[in-house]
Amino acid sequence: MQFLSVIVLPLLAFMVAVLFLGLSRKITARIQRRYGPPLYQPVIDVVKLFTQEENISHGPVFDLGVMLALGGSVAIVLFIPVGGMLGLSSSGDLLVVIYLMLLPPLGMALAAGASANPNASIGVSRKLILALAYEVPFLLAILAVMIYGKTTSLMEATQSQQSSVLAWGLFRLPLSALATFLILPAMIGMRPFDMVTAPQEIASGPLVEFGGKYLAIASLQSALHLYIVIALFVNLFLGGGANAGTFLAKVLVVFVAVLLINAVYPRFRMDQGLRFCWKWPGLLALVGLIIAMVSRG
Amino acid sequence: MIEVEEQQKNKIAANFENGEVTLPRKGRLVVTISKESLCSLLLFLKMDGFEHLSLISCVDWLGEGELELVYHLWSYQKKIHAMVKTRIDRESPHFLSIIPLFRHAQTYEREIYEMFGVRFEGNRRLIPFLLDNWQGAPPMRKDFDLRKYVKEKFDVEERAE
Amino acid sequence: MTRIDKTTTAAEKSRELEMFFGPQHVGMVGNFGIILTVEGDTVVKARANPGYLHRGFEKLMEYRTYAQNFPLVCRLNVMDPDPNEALYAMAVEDLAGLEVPERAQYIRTIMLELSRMASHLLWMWAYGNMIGFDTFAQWAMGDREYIIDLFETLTGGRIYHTYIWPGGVRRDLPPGFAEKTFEALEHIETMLPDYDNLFFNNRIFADRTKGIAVLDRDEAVALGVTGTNLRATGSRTDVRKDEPYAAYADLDFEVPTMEDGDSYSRAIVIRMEIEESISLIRQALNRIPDGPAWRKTPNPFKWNVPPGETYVKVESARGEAGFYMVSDGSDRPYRAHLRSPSYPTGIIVLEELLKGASLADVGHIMLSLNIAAPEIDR
Amino acid sequence: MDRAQIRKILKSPGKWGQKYSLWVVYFCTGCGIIEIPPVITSRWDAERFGVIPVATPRQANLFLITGYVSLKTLGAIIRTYDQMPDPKYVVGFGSCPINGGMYWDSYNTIKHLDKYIPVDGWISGCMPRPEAIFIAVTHLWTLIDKELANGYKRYKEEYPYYEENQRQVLPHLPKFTGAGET
Repeated sequence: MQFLSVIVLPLLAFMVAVLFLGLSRKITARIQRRYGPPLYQPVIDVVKLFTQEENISHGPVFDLGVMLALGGSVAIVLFIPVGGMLGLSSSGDLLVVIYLMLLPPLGMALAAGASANPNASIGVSRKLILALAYEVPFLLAILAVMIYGKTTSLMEATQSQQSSVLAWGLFRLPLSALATFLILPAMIGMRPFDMVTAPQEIASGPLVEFGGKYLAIASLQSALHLYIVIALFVNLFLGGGANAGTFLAKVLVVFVAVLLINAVYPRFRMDQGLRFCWKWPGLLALVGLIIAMVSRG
Repeated sequence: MIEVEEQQKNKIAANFENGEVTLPRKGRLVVTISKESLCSLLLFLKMDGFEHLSLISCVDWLGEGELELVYHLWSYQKKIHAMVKTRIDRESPHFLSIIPLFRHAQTYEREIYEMFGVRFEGNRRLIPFLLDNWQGAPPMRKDFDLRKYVKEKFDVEERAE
Repeated sequence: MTRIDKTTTAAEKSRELEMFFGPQHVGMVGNFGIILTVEGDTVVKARANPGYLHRGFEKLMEYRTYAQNFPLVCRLNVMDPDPNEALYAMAVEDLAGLEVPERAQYIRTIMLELSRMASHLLWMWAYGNMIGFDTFAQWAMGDREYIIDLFETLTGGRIYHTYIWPGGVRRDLPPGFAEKTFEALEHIETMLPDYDNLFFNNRIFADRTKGIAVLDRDEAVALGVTGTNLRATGSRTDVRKDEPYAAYADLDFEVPTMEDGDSYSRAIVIRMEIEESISLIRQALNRIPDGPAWRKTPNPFKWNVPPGETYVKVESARGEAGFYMVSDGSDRPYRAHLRSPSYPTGIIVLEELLKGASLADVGHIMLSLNIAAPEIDR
Repeated sequence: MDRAQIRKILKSPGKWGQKYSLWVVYFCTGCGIIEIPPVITSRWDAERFGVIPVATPRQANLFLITGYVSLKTLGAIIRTYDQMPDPKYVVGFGSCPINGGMYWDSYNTIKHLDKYIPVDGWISGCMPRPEAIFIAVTHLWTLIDKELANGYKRYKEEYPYYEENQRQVLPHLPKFTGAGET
């Protein structure tokens, strides 16, 4: 069973991720009073990107960096339980996930650095600063979950919430859940925190020199990342899911909520984003952590 | 009706003897002056409320062998538009820059330098502006034959005018 | 001491990046370029790089007859074409001594205000895009289509109209135009509160733009700034009030101003002008007199305008647009020179304001000045 | 999608992708750019056709030359075109790229765009209406299906011709502008 889920989980994640891309374009279009592209438009895009030929090469580091990012994301997917499917998750996997989540940005940073474009290097520095901004509340919130559940296993943290709705992390640790929800756009890179890829400022930032199959891999990776972040949120605070169906339904709800925020806010400047992340989610997560520590003695 | 304009005319005439002032219509004032006293007239006008420099134009009078510089000033209080005109030599045209009086004259002078070849002393930014690697005569001069140039440069077919 | 200074400057130099902001850049509106010297996230130096749209307008006008110039002049500025038509028509009328019928003056006013609104809504699209607010941008662009449809009803063209003609306008208002205009205005008016809630009252918008790129009144005048940018510094100047043309002398309107002169004030002034334009068009449509909409002009093939020179000006969406024309009595203009409002703001003011700005703000500073590249390059 | 269509897609997925996913370079080359915002926004919504604007030429495969092309812009256009990955398509928008249009005797705009870069299709008019862009897009689909939109191949094969023309109007162009420039 576990062997099978190692194959099924990444496939499922890819499918959901591509569906998310299509859905996000369709929903955004409807908010903007447009009809929008067909739901399978991302598939067409990715197919097209894979068949395009670049006329130049950016060197081996560029190729490796992109693969590292995608590989890192696939590795994280294996550790995230979807309903009953557990993948590789075992005790201590929450720590593994936290560390693995550093891999994709690192890979993108390597590739963007190798592309030698000033826009890309500014984008990478913004990405790192933004990571600094959201890592603090995120780690505090995860610490609260770990202390409250007395576990470092994502699987156990999820399963302990499945007894009833009130057992969800959202109701047990409301402040930590709120803090994590507030930084979700920053982790995904959606507005108001899309300054990393801001096309109007730095011409899509790290992706500026990406074309053809590199862009295809990069967009798949970013879609996977979107799925990972939301799935992690669902697992930590919304009780995961008894089966894959309920789990994916919850993921979809959170995704649409993030998308609506994306549609009605402009973009922060870098320093404002940093200040916001540390001020509100940071404070909430800290208080949440203290509450968790007090309630568990 | 045009009292303010008349007052202004008398004021200029009293201070600048070689200036020839006309009032073509309401709100317009045209001063023709020699190039030596132009800068002092501009300073005088600026002190007198004409603080907005709208435009600097240049007109190429080919038959007379002269280039005419036209400075357009506007006074927000008096609501008068003054055109100060002077003529300079067409062969090796050069004139004083008025950047100390109006800072944004820099751009207009840059354009006139590029389009008419007038060198403004004191403007340090006479670098290519609108044209890219232009070779040949300044294009806005009257002796620049547009259609001949276009035919040679772009190989276009003969076309009825 | 000198040696230490040298090393620091060398070290600083090595951290500076030269970036080309445009012409191929999403943050760029129009074909324009800025060469930025960036250190970290801060702009150290900015140089405007115009000329991508230069097509030698003034030279072309000298080679065309007065009638042939009409289709040309509206193409001076694609975002706001009608003020240029009005300028040229007014200059020719001034030189040739043509009288314009009262009805034509009113139709011109309606046309110019519609053009201003279309330009401002396009600006809202660009500004929303720049600050990362696609929803707002898309809505504004969708509403601009209502005005474009009015243009199409009136003139047959969506973008270029060639409508304002010397001696009047090209044709009278078509039947049902007033009703259609009132409907469109009502729609846009009902949308304005939505825009306010969505964008202009948005906390992030205010945070990002307040106190950015401040220009005070004296400096603005010294740099030749006009129009909305000057009104955002508290100066109540408007060519429509100072030197009324068309039918503006007969209509009541306020000139909206803001005090601070920053990016936020400039945006709010543009927002308020839309309301003012709506009221102006309503008044003009209600008070429009009967009579002819044009006066007969001489045979355009043999139209020799008397010699002379003139400078006319109108308030375009961006500020004072002026037209200097010299005629030598032949059938073509001897010299035509356009004063475009974007000319000072796009070059020297932009360079000043970008100094020390954050890289993230470059786009919206440029847009808050409402620069139109085709006007600069001509 | 019916069965015949699916069979066609499976036979050549690349063609399917290239047809229905045309990404346009965001480059305002002339006044025609004024009709691009309506086309990509709520009234016409080009995203239905898979047409979206993208930030950099590396990601794009369709280049709309919107309006007149001045000499300075031509240099930027050539550079942008070289950066786009294959296959790439160029559509001239408006009268000016076709024959100079209104600016047929201007000293600073080029008259025939296809002398400098290969063009796959034209949209005539000044301004063309937004619908014309959709007609052009659907027409381009037909061309891609029949493998007639091969301007990028022509550019590689007849590069000396294009280079000579480019050099005639832009003598200062850097030497290696063809495929391979980084």
